[in-house]
Amino acid sequence: MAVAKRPIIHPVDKYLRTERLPHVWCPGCGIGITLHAFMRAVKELEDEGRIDSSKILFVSGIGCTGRAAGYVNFDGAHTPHGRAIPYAMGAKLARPDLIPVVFSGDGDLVGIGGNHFIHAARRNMDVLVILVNNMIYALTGGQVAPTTPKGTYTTTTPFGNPDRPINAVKIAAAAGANYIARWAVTHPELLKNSIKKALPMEGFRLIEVVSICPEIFGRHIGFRAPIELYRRLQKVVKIRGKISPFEATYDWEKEIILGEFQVRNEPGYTRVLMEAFKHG
Amino acid sequence: MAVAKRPIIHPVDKYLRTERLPHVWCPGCGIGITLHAFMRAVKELEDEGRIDSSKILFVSGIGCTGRAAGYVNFDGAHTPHGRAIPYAMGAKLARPDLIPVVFSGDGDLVGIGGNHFIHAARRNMDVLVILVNNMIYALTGGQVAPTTPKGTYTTTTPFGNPDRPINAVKIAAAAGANYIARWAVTHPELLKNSIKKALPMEGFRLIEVVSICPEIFGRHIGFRAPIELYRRLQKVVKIRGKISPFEATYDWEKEIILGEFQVRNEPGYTRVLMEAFKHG
Amino acid sequence: MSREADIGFLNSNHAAAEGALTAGVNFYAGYPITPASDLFEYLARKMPKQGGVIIQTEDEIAAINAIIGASWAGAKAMTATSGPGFSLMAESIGFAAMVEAPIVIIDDMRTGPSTGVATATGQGDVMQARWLSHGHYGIVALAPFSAQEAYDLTIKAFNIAERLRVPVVLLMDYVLVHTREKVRLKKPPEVEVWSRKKPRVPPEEYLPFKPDEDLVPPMATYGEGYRVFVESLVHDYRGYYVTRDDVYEELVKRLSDKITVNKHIVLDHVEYYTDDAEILFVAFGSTARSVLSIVRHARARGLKYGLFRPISIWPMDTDALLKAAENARKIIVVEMNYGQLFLEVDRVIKDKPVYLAPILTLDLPTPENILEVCRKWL
Amino acid sequence: MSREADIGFLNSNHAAAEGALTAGVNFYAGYPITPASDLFEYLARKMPKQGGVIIQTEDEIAAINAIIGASWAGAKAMTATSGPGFSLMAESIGFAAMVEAPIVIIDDMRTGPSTGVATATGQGDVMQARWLSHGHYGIVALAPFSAQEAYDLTIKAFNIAERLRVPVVLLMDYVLVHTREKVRLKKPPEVEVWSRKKPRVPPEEYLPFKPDEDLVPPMATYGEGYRVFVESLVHDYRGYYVTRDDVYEELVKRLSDKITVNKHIVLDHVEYYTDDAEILFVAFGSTARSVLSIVRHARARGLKYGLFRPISIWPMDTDALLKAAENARKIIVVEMNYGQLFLEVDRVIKDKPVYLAPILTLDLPTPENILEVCRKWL
Amino acid sequence: MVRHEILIAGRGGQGILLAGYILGLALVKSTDYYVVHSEAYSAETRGGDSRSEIVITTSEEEADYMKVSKASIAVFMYKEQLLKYKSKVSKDALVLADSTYITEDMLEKTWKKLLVPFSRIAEEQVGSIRVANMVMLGVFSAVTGLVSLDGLKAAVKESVKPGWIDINLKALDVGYNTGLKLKA
Amino acid sequence: MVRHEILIAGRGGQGILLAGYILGLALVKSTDYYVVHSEAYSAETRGGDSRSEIVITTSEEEADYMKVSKASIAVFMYKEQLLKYKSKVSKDALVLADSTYITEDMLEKTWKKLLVPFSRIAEEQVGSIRVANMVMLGVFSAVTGLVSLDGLKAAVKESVKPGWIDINLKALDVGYNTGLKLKA
Amino acid sequence: MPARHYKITIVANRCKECELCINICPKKILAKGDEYNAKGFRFTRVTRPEDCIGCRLCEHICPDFAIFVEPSEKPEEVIAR
Amino acid sequence: MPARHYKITIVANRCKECELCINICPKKILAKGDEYNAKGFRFTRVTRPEDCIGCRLCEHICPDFAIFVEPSEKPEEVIAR
Ligand SMILES: Cc1ncc(C[n+]2csc(CCOP(=O)(O)OP(=O)(O)O)c2C)c(N)n1
Ligand SMILES: Cc1ncc(C[n+]2csc(CCOP(=O)(O)OP(=O)(O)O)c2C)c(N)n1
Ligand code: SF4
Ligand code: SF4
Ligand code: SF4
Ligand code: SF4
Ligand code: SF4
Ligand code: SF4
Ligand SMILES: [Mg+2]
Ligand SMILES: [Mg+2]
Repeated sequence: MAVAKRPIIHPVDKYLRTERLPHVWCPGCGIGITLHAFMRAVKELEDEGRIDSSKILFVSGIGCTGRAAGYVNFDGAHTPHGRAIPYAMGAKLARPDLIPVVFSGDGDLVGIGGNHFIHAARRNMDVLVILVNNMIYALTGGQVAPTTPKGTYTTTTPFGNPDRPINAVKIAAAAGANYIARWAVTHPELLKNSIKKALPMEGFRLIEVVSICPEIFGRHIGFRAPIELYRRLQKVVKIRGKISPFEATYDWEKEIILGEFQVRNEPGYTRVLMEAFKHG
Repeated sequence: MAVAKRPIIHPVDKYLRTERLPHVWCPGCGIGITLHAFMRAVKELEDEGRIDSSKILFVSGIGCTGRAAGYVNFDGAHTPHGRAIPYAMGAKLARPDLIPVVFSGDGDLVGIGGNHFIHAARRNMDVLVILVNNMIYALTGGQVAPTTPKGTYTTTTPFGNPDRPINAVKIAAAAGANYIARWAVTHPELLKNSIKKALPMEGFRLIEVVSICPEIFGRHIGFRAPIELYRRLQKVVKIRGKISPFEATYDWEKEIILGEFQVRNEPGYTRVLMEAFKHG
Repeated sequence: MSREADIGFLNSNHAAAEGALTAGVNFYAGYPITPASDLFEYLARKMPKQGGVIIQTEDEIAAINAIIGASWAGAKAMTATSGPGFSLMAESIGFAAMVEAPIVIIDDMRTGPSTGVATATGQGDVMQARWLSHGHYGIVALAPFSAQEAYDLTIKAFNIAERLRVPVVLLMDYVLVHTREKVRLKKPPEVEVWSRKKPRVPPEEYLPFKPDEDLVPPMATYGEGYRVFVESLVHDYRGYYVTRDDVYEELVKRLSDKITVNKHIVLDHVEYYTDDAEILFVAFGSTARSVLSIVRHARARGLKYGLFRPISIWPMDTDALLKAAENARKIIVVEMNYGQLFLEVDRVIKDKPVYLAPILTLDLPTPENILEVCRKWL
Repeated sequence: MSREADIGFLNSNHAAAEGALTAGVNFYAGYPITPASDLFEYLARKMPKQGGVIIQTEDEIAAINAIIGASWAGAKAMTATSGPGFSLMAESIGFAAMVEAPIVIIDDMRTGPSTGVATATGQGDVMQARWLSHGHYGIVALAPFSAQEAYDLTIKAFNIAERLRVPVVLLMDYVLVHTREKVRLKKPPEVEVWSRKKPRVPPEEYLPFKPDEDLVPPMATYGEGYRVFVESLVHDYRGYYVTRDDVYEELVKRLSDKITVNKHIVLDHVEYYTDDAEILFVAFGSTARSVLSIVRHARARGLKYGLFRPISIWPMDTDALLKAAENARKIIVVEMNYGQLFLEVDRVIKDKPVYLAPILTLDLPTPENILEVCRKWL
Repeated sequence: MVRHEILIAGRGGQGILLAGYILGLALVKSTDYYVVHSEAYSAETRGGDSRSEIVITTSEEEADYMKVSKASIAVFMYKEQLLKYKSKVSKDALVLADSTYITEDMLEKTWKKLLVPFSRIAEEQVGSIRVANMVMLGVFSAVTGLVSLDGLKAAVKESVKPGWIDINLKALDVGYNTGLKLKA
Repeated sequence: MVRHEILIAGRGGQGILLAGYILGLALVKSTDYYVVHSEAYSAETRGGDSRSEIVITTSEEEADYMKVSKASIAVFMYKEQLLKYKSKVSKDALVLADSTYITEDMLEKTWKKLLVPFSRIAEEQVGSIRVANMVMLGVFSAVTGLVSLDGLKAAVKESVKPGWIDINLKALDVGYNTGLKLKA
Repeated sequence: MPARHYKITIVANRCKECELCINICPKKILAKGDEYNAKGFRFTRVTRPEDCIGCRLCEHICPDFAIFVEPSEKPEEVIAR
Repeated sequence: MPARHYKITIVANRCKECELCINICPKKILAKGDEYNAKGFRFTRVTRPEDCIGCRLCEHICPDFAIFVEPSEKPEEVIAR
């Protein structure tokens, strides 16, 4: 098998395995918007000489979002469902010059993978987690996610979701993350800026991205066209400056607060560990 | 094998499988103090006609604390490490008249079992979780726990624990528990009262009990005699009324705040689910 | 019930779900995974209306533990998953075996290993179904080859689980669960529905792990005053942890032996043209249908081919296999993996060659696909 | 190095830890569990001083994934656990096999199933070691029977993992890891230490999953410009997900075949008095030592007993076994479970009876314990 | 002994799976045939391939191999899938093709061909292109006689969402009448 | 061919495992014997049984069965364990017993018996009952000659925490001298 | 600096006809195309490139890396494949 | 109500000599015993039952269900096994 040539057209193409495009995501899927913002952040950082993209380790779990790892032209992995964080942690600790990014879905990261999420945050593990929250288990066809609004009819909750949705921002804060923000695909530029800020930091950084899944979640709630769901999302998100992560409401019916909720600079786990070992 | 007779001497003996006493716990172990408080709470509630102890389901995971399930004369189970909560959930939902109590260790509940913990809290699952926090993996001989104070020398952190400890109260609050309190074995009467209050409630209830493990944790930090560790604990705990769970500091060097941090009455998951199904 | 009403046009997921309902399932906990989600979703619509409880948990580990807890609370409990989720259940399937909780686990096999191909078929979990958990314990695995069998065997799975107090695995595959067929739904008394034995003595006299003669102990239910303690450690008849050789040996042997001594309610297989077969194929699940096609066409051409199709995979009816193989010159095991059922067949058949025909296609192999691999032995 | 300095008095956990250090381990992630914690603790004191990284994770699933990630980041990575933790690793051991990450997993077997007896011994994870994950993949398992072998075989385990890019399991048991013995520690060149093949082409030309003739692809390291993508789905030479039959078949066969074609670096066993043995015992691990005692005492009395002790359990050297069994009238497999290694021996030996001697004691069986079970065949 | 192998192929969104299901259900409920309907789709690329394979036999045993090896009847609703799957169709098969997207020259000479603009008919005569599948089934019923129009209608009523039943029934009628005319 | 099986038993806290380890280490480092030391304790009841089993052979092969089947030398530090494990001791074994807790009548007639108040000596002559195990090893060395006093001392230095080395060495000396006197 | 113009590039084979760019463009100059790409989607076209203000909202919203906007000498639409 | 006395019961075979009760008693009337129980622990004894104020701190702190206090006609120590 010969190595395929990789067409370069779009400004971020050099960071993409373009020979694999178009990607699998449905028309209007917010994962693409999020990944795009990430690419632009990396490009700007590298153009500014602030990052070396050959050190980026881009790890995903399983899900629609998880497919991202296969499209980006970084070192990376498509790990078992829910396990992206420990995989990235192992790689980072074994090779501290890596810049680990975990890019995965809500079900993957705070559903099945929730325990790794809180413990990585607790340790202040050096990883930027980009949580693409489309409020549903999309790849598997529309089952309830931990982020699904209460009452929603999904394929596994045909009588309405009885669970209250998780607020990943609060959980990360309770566990002790260094950086916590929530954005939405309605604000790709703010999202990119946030990624630009968080990527070079150390410690645990969470950026939750409220996304749109027109194909499945949109269908469930009756907003099938991408732009309809997009407008619906626009209506509910509010940007708020300087509020505590514990006040960052996540309520699809009332409001979903966007913003940067925590910016700390506690030393990252890798450094702490190496220090401890040095004095050992 | 004949059914052994069960000697009844002590006031709470009718709730104990007394033929198995003395239990395995070391002299001065705080698990016994905690279990004792639980027993007294049950006794008082049953004496007051507020509870039927034959409906209690007492589930533990694996650990020193986990052994509790084998001593109590209730329905119960000693489940795989970390899985007490989902086991109890299954039983409760299958048989809603049960009163599930999960009594287990810090490693079991917020180490390996952390994801079940946050999701049960998020669903407001009907279970009273008594988390016996001895700040160590005791049964396995003294490895670092998620609750171990930073810097502590343990068998797996011979150069000092690099991790920041988890604050289970904050995590439970971020996830949405109905009732949240933290007590310590230094205050068995307050602990008992809290259990008495929480046991008949619905939804997810967490009572964290800061315990003493003189045999292992005490040895690690140089407080080997039960009373020494007990006095050390007395020094650091402070009872505070009416503060937010997010302010309930957990810091072995500075202060560990005790108290009741959240008392809500949101409907329990069993009821919510049954309602949803009824209208389905 | 009219003729129409009891005929369904169902895939094997739906058929298994209907089988579970017929068997009296009233608790389901699961986590979505292709291709098992479909079964979950089918039951999610039906169970609540019949008073059952069905929930989606945070992962498969929670699901399996929830059904074990529910089982002890008196429910007929089940879950369904596929390879990755089945693997996650490994530890707690051993727990279920140890505490003798009747549960049914459906494993819709897809292409592995690891994430593999979620939307393609495979039969790679055969050995896993028997051996995925640590330590030694007994387990039953059944494999249907049609939607009708998915229905019938799910009922059988519940019956075995309840009667022997063992976890029972139903091994289905991606092709079966994406194929609809005519299914005749049944009702008692046409179909037998069993429930676990309950204690026949008052709580004071009850020893929860003391077996009857059939090696199966009667099972109390939580909340009914028996104050029963379910212990994952090695335990005596009371359920108490003891570290005595005799107790351990008796317990661990019993966990396996209760299946052996009651094998008449477990063993199951079908033979096609085996009487005088010179070439005996062994195959199961959807693959067996392609093999059956080969055999039928061969017979039409006068070739003495036969097929032995195990339905109970663990344990397999090895006596019947030996008998079916009596006249055969060669045995060919056809399976969609790289040699698993083959190992057991090869072990049992001592006196003639046993060949493995591994079929590693993503879709159901055609008879031609299979013949291509087998040609060298025919 | 003085004679004293390179002699240790170590249990098999410590010996394995020393073996790992000799082999160059520089990443360890683990979760405490009896009786494996001891190994972790030993390394926790030693590794940081030698520039290695060792961490305790929130569970075994995190541990196994961390070592796979570390392995791809260039580390020689390992973990150690016991049954319950091993079970939890099931899914991700298949992942390691699929993405061909060299890793070593030590399973200190204790009494099972489920929580069993944490402080007692067993050999119940033999089949599990081979089959715990879904789908079909290859894996290697080695079983030492002394501290010296624990040391030597851990080095071998790393070498196999690195050379074949497979997960390698070291099956030890509770008795071994609680018993100290004289161990001679070695250094290169006395002992061979291998590392994975690295790419021999620049990043633009590198195909991360294109095998060499030995079926093993060279392995890039994260962070060195190869921009390598590690895919748990079925993938082509680039690591890209494709759903083509030919790609799937080639990949899945290769994951197993690379062990078979390189079996000369894997297969290992020891024979005792097999030349003219009429009764051939097969046993491994600490149990084999008790059996060896039987055999030696029998020989002293003129009885023609022999012992075949597999060291590589998966794959086992079946040719050697057949040869060793040539003169035997009977084969007796002695193991501390209810029949696991037995199944493989029984499969391989076609022409004479193979008996299972299941030893279900909590402590190491004495020769007398074993003889008692075997008496009927002697 | 009878074994009909029917292949219906098109692209995602054309209702190929539903058509197969309705056909299968109608056969199961209104005939004595044994029926196997397998679905195949590339979950990977939404809007990609979609395939229904239906095997019809007189007895369960005969339905051994569950899929289509050589279709005796084939329906192609889109050109890409025609090209992809035509090798699965036997030389002398009856082939229905949606002439909205497929031209005669794309079809094999040896086939018994029937080109009908299912999609255009659905759009123009029934009011929605989404029921092209039902137009096709109506034609299928009239042309093959394997299943009755009533059988198909009963199956639609049993399985289609209430709001969609009428238009589907109408499409069946339109297709059936078109089919009758073609046969005549 | 030589195979010595040594059993040391007592209750948790008496340093049984350490005694076995020091003895084994000393043998490994200062002799050519092959040595196997296995630990056994009831993790369940802290302060319960504790047992060291040491097998000494001239070659590795001879150390096949790793544990003690019939001890040729046994040491009992507490009465409960004496009663529990005396069946593991051969008829003609050399048996050392801590006479602080054990009286002669508890011992088998056939044994070569040596009653020494290890614990009392440790408390009174060394200053801590916790080094009774080392007093015992000193006696053991003097009486059996299997291992030298220097070998034991080197082993103690290699493995005991710095602050504890001196008192352990002293205990060894005291024990050794006691042993010499008994032998004389 | 003189007022600039913009070149809008459509990577035709990547576009999935989601219409987000069309809806988001403040100048409403993007429209659904007539031509089908390799995957059967009618890729976006630019109606009045000269009205483009270079805000790049279209570029940033595009989930498919299928449209981008660059300053240019003259207003321009480019179709790349 | 007249001043009451208390009966203090020690369940001898359960006591593990942890001394928590001894330390916690505000009246300092509990002490380490001399007698060994079945497990080899010297169980707690009561030195001056008449000084007991019935606060039950000893009972509640005991991890072993080995001591309890009841109102009684006369001050009393009871050893149960
Ligand atoms: C262990 C395991 N369980 C279940 C699955 C099936 N599965 C694949 S993706 C997924 C959830 C996807 O949801 P999310 O993480 O939110 O990603 P999305 O598809 O919504 O982007 C599930 C349950 C799996 N692959 N592995
Ligand atoms: C899957 C699994 N991993 C590890 C273990 C070993 N193990 C038993 S208890 C325990 C931790 C105990 O700590 P904690 O929950 O805090 O209880 P404690 O003993 O401190 O009361 C561990 C790791 C196990 N039994 N199962
Ligand atoms: S299903 Fe939803 S999340 Fe998945 S690709 Fe389609 S739109 Fe995106
Ligand atoms: S080890 Fe610690 S927690 Fe365990 S019983 Fe002893 S004192 Fe209690
Ligand atoms: S850059 Fe702005 S104005 Fe120009 S086409 Fe894009 S969205 Fe419209
Ligand atoms: S946003 Fe991108 S994919 Fe969507 S229509 Fe515009 S160019 Fe096409
Ligand atoms: S009740 Fe109070 S005063 Fe009386 S013995 Fe107990 S602690 Fe002391
Ligand atoms: S607190 Fe209980 S166990 Fe401890 S000394 Fe007092 S009576 Fe004994
Ligand atoms: Mg999602
Ligand atoms: Mg603990």
